[in-house]
Amino acid sequence: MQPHQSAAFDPNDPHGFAELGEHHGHHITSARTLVTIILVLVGLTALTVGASEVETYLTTEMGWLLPDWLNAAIAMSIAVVKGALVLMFFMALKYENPLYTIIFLFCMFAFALFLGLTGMEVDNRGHLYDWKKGVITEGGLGGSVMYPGATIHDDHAGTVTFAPDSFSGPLTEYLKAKYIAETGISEEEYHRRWAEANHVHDHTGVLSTADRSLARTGLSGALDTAGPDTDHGDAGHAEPAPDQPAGH
Amino acid sequence: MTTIPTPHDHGHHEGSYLTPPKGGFFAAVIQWATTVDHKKLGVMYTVAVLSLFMVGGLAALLVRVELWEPTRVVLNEAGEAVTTGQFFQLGKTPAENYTWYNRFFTIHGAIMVFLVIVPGVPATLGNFLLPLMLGAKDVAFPRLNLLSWYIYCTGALFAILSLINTGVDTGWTFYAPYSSSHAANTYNNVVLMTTAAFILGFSSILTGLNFIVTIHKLRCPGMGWFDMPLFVWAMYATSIIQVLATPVIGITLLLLIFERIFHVGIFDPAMGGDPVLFQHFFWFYSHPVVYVMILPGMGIASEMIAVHARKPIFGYRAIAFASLGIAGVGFLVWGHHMFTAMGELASTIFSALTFFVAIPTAVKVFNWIATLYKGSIAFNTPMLYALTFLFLFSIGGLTGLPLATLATDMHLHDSYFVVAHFHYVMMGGTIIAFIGGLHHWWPKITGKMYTEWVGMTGCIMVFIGFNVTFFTQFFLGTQGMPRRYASYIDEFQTLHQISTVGSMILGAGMFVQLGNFLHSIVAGKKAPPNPWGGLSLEWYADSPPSEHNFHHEPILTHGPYDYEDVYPPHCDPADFPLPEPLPAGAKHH
Amino acid sequence: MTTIDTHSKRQPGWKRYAFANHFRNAEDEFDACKLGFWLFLATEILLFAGLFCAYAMYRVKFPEAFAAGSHHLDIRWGGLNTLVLLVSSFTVAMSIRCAQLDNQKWLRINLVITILCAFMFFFIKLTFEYIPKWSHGIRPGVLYSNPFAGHPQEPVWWSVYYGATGIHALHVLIGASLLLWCLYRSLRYKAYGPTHYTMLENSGLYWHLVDVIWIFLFPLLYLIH
Amino acid sequence: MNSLPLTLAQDAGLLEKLFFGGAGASPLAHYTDQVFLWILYFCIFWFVLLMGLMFYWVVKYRRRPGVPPQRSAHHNTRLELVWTIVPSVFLGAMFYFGFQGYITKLVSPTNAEVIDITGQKWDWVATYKNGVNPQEKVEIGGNTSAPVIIVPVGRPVQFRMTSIDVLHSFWIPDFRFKFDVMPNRYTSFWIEAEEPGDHWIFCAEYCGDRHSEMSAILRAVPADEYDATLARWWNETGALTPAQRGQRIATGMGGCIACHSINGSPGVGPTWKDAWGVEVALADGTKIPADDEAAWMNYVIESIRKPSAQIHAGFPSPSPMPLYNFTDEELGYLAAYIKSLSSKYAAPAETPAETPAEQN
Repeated sequence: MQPHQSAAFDPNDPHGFAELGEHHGHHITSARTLVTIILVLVGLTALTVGASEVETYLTTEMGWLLPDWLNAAIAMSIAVVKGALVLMFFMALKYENPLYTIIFLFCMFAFALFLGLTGMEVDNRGHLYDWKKGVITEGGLGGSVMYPGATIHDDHAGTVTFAPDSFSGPLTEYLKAKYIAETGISEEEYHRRWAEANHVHDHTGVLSTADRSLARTGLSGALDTAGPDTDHGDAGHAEPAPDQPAGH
Repeated sequence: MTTIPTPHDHGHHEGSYLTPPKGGFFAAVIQWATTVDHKKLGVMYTVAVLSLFMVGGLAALLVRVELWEPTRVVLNEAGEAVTTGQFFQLGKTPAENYTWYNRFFTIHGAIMVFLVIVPGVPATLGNFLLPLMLGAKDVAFPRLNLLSWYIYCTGALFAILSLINTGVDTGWTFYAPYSSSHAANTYNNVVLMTTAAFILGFSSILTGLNFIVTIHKLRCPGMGWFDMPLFVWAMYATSIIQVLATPVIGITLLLLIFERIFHVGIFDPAMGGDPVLFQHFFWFYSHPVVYVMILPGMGIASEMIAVHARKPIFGYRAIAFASLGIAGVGFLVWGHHMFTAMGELASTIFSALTFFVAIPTAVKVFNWIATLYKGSIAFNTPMLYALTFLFLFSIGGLTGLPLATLATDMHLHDSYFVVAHFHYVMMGGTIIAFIGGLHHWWPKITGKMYTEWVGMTGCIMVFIGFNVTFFTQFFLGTQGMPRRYASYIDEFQTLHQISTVGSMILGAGMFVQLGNFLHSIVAGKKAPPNPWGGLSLEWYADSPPSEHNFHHEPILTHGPYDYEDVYPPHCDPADFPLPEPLPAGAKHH
Repeated sequence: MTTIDTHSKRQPGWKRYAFANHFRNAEDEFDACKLGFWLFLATEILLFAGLFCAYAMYRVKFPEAFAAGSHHLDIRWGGLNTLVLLVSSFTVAMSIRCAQLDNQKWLRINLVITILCAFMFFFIKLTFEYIPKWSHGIRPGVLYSNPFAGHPQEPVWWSVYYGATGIHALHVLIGASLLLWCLYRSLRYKAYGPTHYTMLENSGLYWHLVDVIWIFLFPLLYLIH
Repeated sequence: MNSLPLTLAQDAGLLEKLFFGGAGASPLAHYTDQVFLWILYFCIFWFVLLMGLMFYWVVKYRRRPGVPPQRSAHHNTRLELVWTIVPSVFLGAMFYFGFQGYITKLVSPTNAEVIDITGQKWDWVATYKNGVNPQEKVEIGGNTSAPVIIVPVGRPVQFRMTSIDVLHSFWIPDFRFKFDVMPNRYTSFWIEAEEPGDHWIFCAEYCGDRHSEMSAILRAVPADEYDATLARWWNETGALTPAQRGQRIATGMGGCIACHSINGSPGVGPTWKDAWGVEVALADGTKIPADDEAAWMNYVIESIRKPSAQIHAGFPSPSPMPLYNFTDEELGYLAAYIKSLSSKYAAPAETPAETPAEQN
């Protein structure tokens, strides 16, 4: 450590910010810029909604097979542009001390690491074992296991029960069975109401591109055996049944 | 150092920050409870952290004593179930004993991590010293600092409530789905304890944020980035981690609370969630936070070694950048807590990344030891603690290597080897440095000297007790003793008993130190402003410092470690002679 | 940040404002506050990072469930709320500009519009999204009780949805409260003007961040099938 | 897959004995020991070097009154580069050897014998290829009914593991390997025993109250004995009384006796000893009358199917008992077993001809 050069002391910059590139100052953004930005933002919002609608139209009405990622890629690209505009102009990162931009980028870097490394792990489990794709004999609750803790609160005062009995199979199966039992409707009537509730049009029989996607190896290979039947696009006119787990 | 008058200069008239206000006890309580003075807050944090350290330490001792004998249930001749292992059991029946054991190690872990080690150094010594070392009057946001203290108190309150309400038995890591649906009899307490950790996170964030701004904006005139003491660099790196990592634990614990109450299915496999995702969330914070724990300890060690060896620290920039490097790489390696749970690709990548964090750490140790070379090394309690730190932290760091190595970690993971390793780092590193730092700055904080021989005795007891306790556990771990076991097979009993004896010595050493501190407050000699001959700015202030730290705003004229060229302030130059000046034109380096 | 009365009370607040005595000057204090606030914004972003991460993981895991859940959301309300937040972001930027130019009247008008937008957002969210869904049994986790689930894992989607939008809505309320406080101080003390508008600027930054997060939540929740 | 880059030492050296208590039980365990010891030598070298320098300098340059410190360099770029780069090379080697050992233990040979392991609170349930469960129980530590899982010597064995409740971790210290056992997911690793012998199995991931009792014995037996034993168990379990079948379920895959003792000692759930046919008070105040056969059958079966429906007074509500998908037949066997434990219905009352249907 060298003895400090006291000559370097600048009373106008007592903390030596200049050497770091930090500077003071208040930038007054012009009204014209702000108005332009808000107009662009509104336009981009319309664009992203429009793109999504067009995509839905093409898949459901025209029957086009668009790649799964396209919809997400368009929506997220537009969102990134919008977010950048707000950050740069409304939040004035463009005009301010670059330190704030550095903080923001650091934060994005941490976010990217978090998402990236976690996703990398979650997406690459069990690629080593062929047997995981086979039939599982015992254990492996999967998402389809009933949850004994449906009675979710217990203390000395008493029990608050949100779903009355223990149920078997996934929660949604239980709810469906309960609904049919309570209303006494037929299976067909249930499916009709189901399609209505899920905004599924009779003449398409598809929900969206995601439904036609292959069954994914998700967080757990074990789930694959209980995965939904993803093939009902082929059923043509048929009413789509609610997805049934193959197991149990 | 020279000084310049400032618009708010208070001159020579004010008393020390410890001077009680007029109006008696009540006024003093009000003054301390509403203070925005970083020094008072630092002292209050110190009291709180040390008290909670005692609670956590007592829980640890209970855990160790319970492990003196393995718990057994056998049928006696009458066919009744009886418990063996009567030496000391936490509960009457075996089932109760297990339950209480699990609660006690959870109490120990949760208190030590969330309430003691994480806020430990930054909130106590950091709060007290950072503005002093920077030559500032206070931290950048004093009222935020006070808020942060009250948030800490609220968090501590929640944690204590959960303990009074029979405690939590999930372990401090709150792994789902055990914590979210299976934790026995502790329904409300898991929520209370996670809420406590959630709240404490905000205290941590606000302190870190405050320190970053203080370091950026409140360095005294003449102080460039590389004129800051290394403790400040360590605090800077720590604060970056606190700000960037803590929010993630916030959302994790929030989701865990939702999971616990509503079973939302994000971490609970019964609803389709993924328990390993919880571990990712958890360790994304909790691994970087390991560096929140150790970096300040490293900073303290740098200060103590330089002052007591009277040497410019070797490789100042290397240590400063190593602090930032550790903070950065610390974000890349959380997966090494999950080698036994992750996919193969991820384990491999995380293992490789983990080795990178060893490099800056090793560089620091080399630099500290090189600093001793040709020094003038004082032999007193802080220096003894610094050497203890180097010894224990080296063991802690080196035993991290087999844990980063995949093949060996698959054996050692979740065993006593891990327990021993992180105690060597967390306790042998952070806590030892913290206690050493308390001795080092005790004269500055309280204006009183502690008793030197008692301090040395305590340090030696702690050193011996610590090694007996935890070195044994390396052998336990490699031989197959899993952690968090209330009972064990008979083969491990001898080692467990040695470890328990060690923990008693360790505990006794801690009480010796505590007694020494208390004694010094009551009957200690008055401390001079600069008992060790330190050069950083806090030694220019009075002991204890005046209310606004310095009587005039300081201007820095020398680096913090120019021991070869500058006589320390407030000292007799004859006591701290300088080496021959360099011949004209000779270069320093 | 301590306000010190060094001048006559008859002057507007922003002219009376000095600076806390541990800073060298008001400019330094302004920079410090803003730097601190940006650090705070970074923590906010990382708080939401957890939710975005959960969203990403479970979209990969249960794409059909997410598509089915997304179907229940109405793009019209989501889009309207996006516009509401964008406009409010614009007005708060304008109000800061007015503070810089000492245009007290338009400062307040812009603030009022912003706050109205905040409550409109919240109103729309509550009336047209949360309440109808909740009453139809479309709830997070084990509370889910709608018999017409599109996928066995649809409750997980609703957990993510309620988690993300709920915490965002909480931020909307916090932001609106901050702006209300600014409005109060502006009306009462004329607290903001060319040399001092730290509080307003930081509240504005907070509000923009709430907007940016919604800009990402909107396509993630409503648009991606 | 099984080729290893290091030569294997067969005998345990001093350090290996000190740390591991003996040599590992398989070639891969020897490999792990070697990697560990090499890292240990590396650590000892650096530790002795650093601490030696530290103590030497602390003594040599101790402070003497009036003697100033000597000037020395404040940094030395070349030295700093050396002590950064040289250890890094060793760290790279550690990573490589560690990775080798890890991936070799994970990727099992295709001819491996598969044994299913199900972790549950607080028991390991093993199921062999032919569907039988280990039939022998021993006492390990506080666990009086730890299963003995037999494996063949000289044949690779792959464990296919999952859990039905919380996280566990299947650790066989002598084979120097563990892997977490998780609900909703299968994990695996493989071992190959070198010679016959017993080895501990522990749960290494905290899983609740009796975590420390979740142990088992891994018994390596000669391969022909292994095959014979599996066949014998299969034959034995093929001709059993309902009570015996029930016992097999309760002690085997059901794991009931982890919580319900059969000797009257207290447990998580009610003991089964002398339970059947004795009046029981329920938490809601009602009683199950003694000697009412139908009421008892209903009570027991409902308690298994819906553990929280009828809570035995004095036990936690809702019941912490996991849900099992027993068939009606299996439920009958279990009921028969519980009944057989009651001294009121001593052996004569229990005829082999009794079937679950008749009990109902």
